[in-house]
Amino acid sequence: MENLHQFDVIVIGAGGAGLMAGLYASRTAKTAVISKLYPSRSHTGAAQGGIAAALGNIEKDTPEWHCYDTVKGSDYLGDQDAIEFMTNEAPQIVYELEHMGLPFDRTPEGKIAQRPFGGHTNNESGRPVRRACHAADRTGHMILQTLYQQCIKNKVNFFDEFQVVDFLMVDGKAAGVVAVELATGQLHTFHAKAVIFATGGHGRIWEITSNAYALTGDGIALALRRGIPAQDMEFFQFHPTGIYKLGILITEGVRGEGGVLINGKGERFMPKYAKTVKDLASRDVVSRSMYLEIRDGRGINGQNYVYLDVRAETVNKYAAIDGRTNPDGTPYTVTGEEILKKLPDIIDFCRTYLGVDPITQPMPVQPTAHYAMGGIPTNVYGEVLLDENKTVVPGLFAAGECACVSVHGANRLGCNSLLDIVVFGKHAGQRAAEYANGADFAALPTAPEQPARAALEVFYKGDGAEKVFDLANEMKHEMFANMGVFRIEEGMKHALAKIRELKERIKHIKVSDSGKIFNMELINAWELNNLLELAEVTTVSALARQESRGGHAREDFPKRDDANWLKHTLAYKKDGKVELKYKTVAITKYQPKERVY
Amino acid sequence: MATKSRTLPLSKRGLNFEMLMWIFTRLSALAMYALILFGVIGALIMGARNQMSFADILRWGFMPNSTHVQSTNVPDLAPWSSFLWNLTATLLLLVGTAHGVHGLVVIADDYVTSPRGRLVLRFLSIVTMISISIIGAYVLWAL
Amino acid sequence: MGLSRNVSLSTALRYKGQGPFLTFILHRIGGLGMAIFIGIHILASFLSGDVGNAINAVYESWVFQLFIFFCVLFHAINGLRITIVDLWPKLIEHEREAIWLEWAVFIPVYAIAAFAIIRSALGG
Amino acid sequence: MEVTLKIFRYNPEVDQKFHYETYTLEAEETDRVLDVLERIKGQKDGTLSFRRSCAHGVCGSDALRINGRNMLACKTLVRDVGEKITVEPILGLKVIKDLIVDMEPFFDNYKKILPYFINESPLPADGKERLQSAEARARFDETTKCILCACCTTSCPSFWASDDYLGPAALVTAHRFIFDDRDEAAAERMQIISETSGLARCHTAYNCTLACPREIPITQAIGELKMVSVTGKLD
Ligand SMILES: Cc1cc2nc3c(=O)[nH]c(=O)nc-3n(C[C@H](O)[C@H](O)[C@H](O)COP(=O)(O)OP(=O)(O)OC[C@H]3O[C@@H](n4cnc5c(N)ncnc54)[C@H](O)[C@@H]3O)c2cc1C
Ligand code: HEM
Ligand code: SF4
Ligand code: F3S
Ligand code: FES
Repeated sequence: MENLHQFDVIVIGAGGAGLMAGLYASRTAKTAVISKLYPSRSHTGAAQGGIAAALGNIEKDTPEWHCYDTVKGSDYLGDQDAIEFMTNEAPQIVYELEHMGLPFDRTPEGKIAQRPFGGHTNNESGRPVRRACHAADRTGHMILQTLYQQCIKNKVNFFDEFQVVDFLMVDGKAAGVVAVELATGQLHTFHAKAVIFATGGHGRIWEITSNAYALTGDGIALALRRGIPAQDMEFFQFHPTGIYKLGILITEGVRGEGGVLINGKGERFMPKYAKTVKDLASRDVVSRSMYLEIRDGRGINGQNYVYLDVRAETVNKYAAIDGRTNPDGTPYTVTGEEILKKLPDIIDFCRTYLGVDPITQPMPVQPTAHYAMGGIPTNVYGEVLLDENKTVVPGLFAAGECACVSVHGANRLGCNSLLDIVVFGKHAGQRAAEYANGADFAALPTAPEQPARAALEVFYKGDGAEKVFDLANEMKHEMFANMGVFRIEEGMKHALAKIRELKERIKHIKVSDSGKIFNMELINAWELNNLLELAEVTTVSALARQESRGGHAREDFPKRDDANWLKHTLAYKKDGKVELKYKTVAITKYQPKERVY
Repeated sequence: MATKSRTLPLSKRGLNFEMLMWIFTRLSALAMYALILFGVIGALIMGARNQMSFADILRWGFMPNSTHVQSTNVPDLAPWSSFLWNLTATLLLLVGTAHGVHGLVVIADDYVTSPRGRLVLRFLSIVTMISISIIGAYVLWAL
Repeated sequence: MGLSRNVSLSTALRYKGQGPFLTFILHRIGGLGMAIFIGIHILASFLSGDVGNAINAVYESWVFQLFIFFCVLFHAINGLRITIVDLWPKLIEHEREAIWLEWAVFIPVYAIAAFAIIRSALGG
Repeated sequence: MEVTLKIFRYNPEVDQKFHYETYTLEAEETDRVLDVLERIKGQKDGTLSFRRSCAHGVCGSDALRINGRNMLACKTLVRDVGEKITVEPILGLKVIKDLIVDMEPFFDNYKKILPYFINESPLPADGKERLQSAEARARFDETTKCILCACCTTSCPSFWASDDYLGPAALVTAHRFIFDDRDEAAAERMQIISETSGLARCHTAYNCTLACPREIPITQAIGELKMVSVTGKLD
């Protein structure tokens, strides 16, 4: 067979999770990292604010506080054993990144600098704590670059611009993947003992999103088609501050540095909704508050956006009102120049795309689809779990945003994702290599690339009545309108009907590009199919969950319902239908209680 | 915080032929400026203000060689062909030739990329440089 | 498969590189021009005789003088700028201003000299 | 407003030679050129191929020559370039299809300069971070911003002439490590970038700095490296 490759471990995706997994797996096993983008193009590079770890470099902080904040942030849906595991590992893994050369910003003593971030608090005072370790406002960029560089140093094998289009399972075990080499259009079969999915998020389901074009949820969709469930898909995070209309993210770090949200009446509205931490409440809370302000006509000029104001005078005014102080006890004040230095990229985005200069003008913002809390269920070692009994799928691993450990539960805290991808990327890599070293190759099916070829060729057979572009737009629009910050039964039903209609209409697509080389039209059609799959699963999971929790807020069920719904959703795809099962939440130290900020 | 020396020893800073010539190009540029300035000031002292056009002064500045003032109104060529000026002219010639020939090498390097081609080029350029220098010096002193 | 990577001179010159790129091109032309013509000039003075005279005749023509003077002056002024920013890389921040300044010096000096060359050419 | 795009097209499977194709469509002033390209691909001509991902200038996928100058399609608004827009692939790399070029030589050059942190000394005994002063960190801040988009390298006349020139992007990364006082391989890197195809091939053409979407002072960084080569001083 031509184009057959054999590796002990195959990592799909070269974002932070994939690179970390690749780095660790390649230490003891023959490993390849396959990515549809050049590794440095992965969306981890877009992450701005920081990576959370209780280093206590500037003020007192402990992993226990970090753990509690994460549990609370998750609206008690996070598995507490996993969260504790992650927050305990956090300081060491941040030091490890520093040892790899990551250029963190520094405190005057030369230690890693930290800034406050939403939902991260001093558990004694309830005030925001400086826990986010940062490199200006391009922490993700630095993580991605550093890990890629370390992979080059350690001679990790890369298959760049190879898009995985099928996942092979034999007798319930992972056996490899099939990928299209974009530059030639040829199919390659990768035979492996262990497969690690690290394909990132799927924010492209929504219209206004901070996510890249490439974030089409390929990994989760591929797994679903092989009978692997998708967990907690109804929980998707809407980040409160996306640039109006574009969705480009403005980091929470802006509010960490003292920026505040202002409504159409010129009022700072967050204290109404979160008495103690105000603008630094967790994201679901802030997004909902913004939505409520807008709904009640207090958007700017009655429109559907509010202002994020980080002008020095505003910051200083509210810092004085809040009694915010520097670590040495002096009142906190900033100048425009300091803001520019700490948030250069954000300021550049606003100037480029809006013609607005945040140093002198407030920025128009609206909630933007941002982060998938749900994904492929795994344990803390990245092993994929098949069912509610946590049965491990041999040889299959997942890490990063496409996985659901679940450390984020119903709502992720800022800066916990970069932590998640490095901690669990590392463990998935290690465990996969261990597994591969003790396992044999599963036999490949005959003609392993055949199903993938068929799945792609479908797109040449339609009658051409529909276009990828239009279907994608209809999906995004529908999902943003009815599966956004707030949800209600009729709306979700409408969305589900629409998604099902689109799933029919996609059969009419006919790809006009008949070439093999960089046939991106074909690839985009295939990706749309994945997005629709995930949109359906998300909507079905959301319809079933009759409560409001974290990122899933229902107007018809505004309260959290621990009696009935303190459980994870597992969605399966069987014979074209979505089936739901439920799994218990691991609760160790912290009993659910009401969540106030 | 790091206390180790932040200076690279000469053997390790990669100061090879290319970089040596790079800095030579800048220093020779400065040297040429100095020599030209010297020539222009000298010409002014020798009365060029009334006897030569602006362009002629500059031409003299670039190469203080008495043939360059022949066609002007300078009454007496003697002071213009003194030992001092011949020496200045020679220095300019040597520096300028080295600078210019290496400049040609730099341009050629853009198009000749095989290591062997480059080696041949370097060899040719050294030959050219030396021969032009000798011929030029001969012209200055002997003719 | 694939178009060659080769960038032809005409494509390269069409790149919209703005002021600094223009000075780079002119600097190169100037350096090249000088190197070639000064080389020939020295040879001509050495050979004298008929060949030498013929070459010298070309060198005396005012069109040629305008050209070579452009080469010399531009290369010298621009070369000074390059030398300064190369030795103090921090100054590159002021690249734009430096290039303005350079033209501000070059244009009047060249204009005066060109005027002198042309006048002497006309005047005989 | 109505915009007209003249786009470089080349399909290796049919064309012997490249050609240009013109598309006219409605666009807002604040649309990114990338948005317009997406619409052309989505609605007018599905065969048009280009790379893109993040759509806000942080991934480095979509470096293109727009109206004759290198920029990111996603960081360029229609109002910045006017109604007549010419879009071509970046120069000096082989065109594979339409606007997609072969990036391998670019990444190969990057890999030559040891683009990774090297410090073999023992870690701090407490297992914590290596200390670094805020000033030392600031020393190389600008050059950490690089997203490897290749706007710079493919605007550089020295790179156009021959792709063995490491190019500004590789030198930017070299700068990032050489000026990081935690790194211990400055000398090795200096030797690599001072070879024939390194520093000396930069003639301060400055196209790179003007093209860089991250506004990295590239020419200055290269200048600093040249001075390190000459003086040996890293501060
Ligand atoms: C704008 C923005 C800002 C953020 N800021 C922060 C922050 O400050 N702090 C924080 O903690 N988190 C932040 N996040 C979240 C965090 O960045 C992401 O969740 C995280 O980077 C995801 O990493 P990943 O490795 O899972 O996936 P990604 O980095 O998205 O990588 C996915 C990889 O999978 C590959 N891939 C996908 N499909 C295929 C396929 N079919 N075949 C082959 N390869 C494939 C892609 O090429 C890519 O390499 C932010 C997210 C966004 C969008
Ligand atoms: C005051 C006089 C001069 C100054 C200040 C000067 C300055 C410079 C500088 C700084 C460079 C380097 C350009 C680079 O690497 O980017 C250079 C290159 C060059 N110089 Fe000169 N120079 C002078 C005179 C001359 C003369 C007299 C000649 C010819 C004999 C000459 C020929 C060249 C050539 C051919 C190059 C290479 C051009 C290139 O790389 O693009 N220069 N000069
Ligand atoms: S230096 Fe700038 S232009 Fe060059 S690759 Fe990096 S980001 Fe792109
Ligand atoms: S364009 Fe090229 S020549 Fe130098 S200043 Fe930039 S690398
Ligand atoms: S699409 Fe990422 S830089 Fe333009």
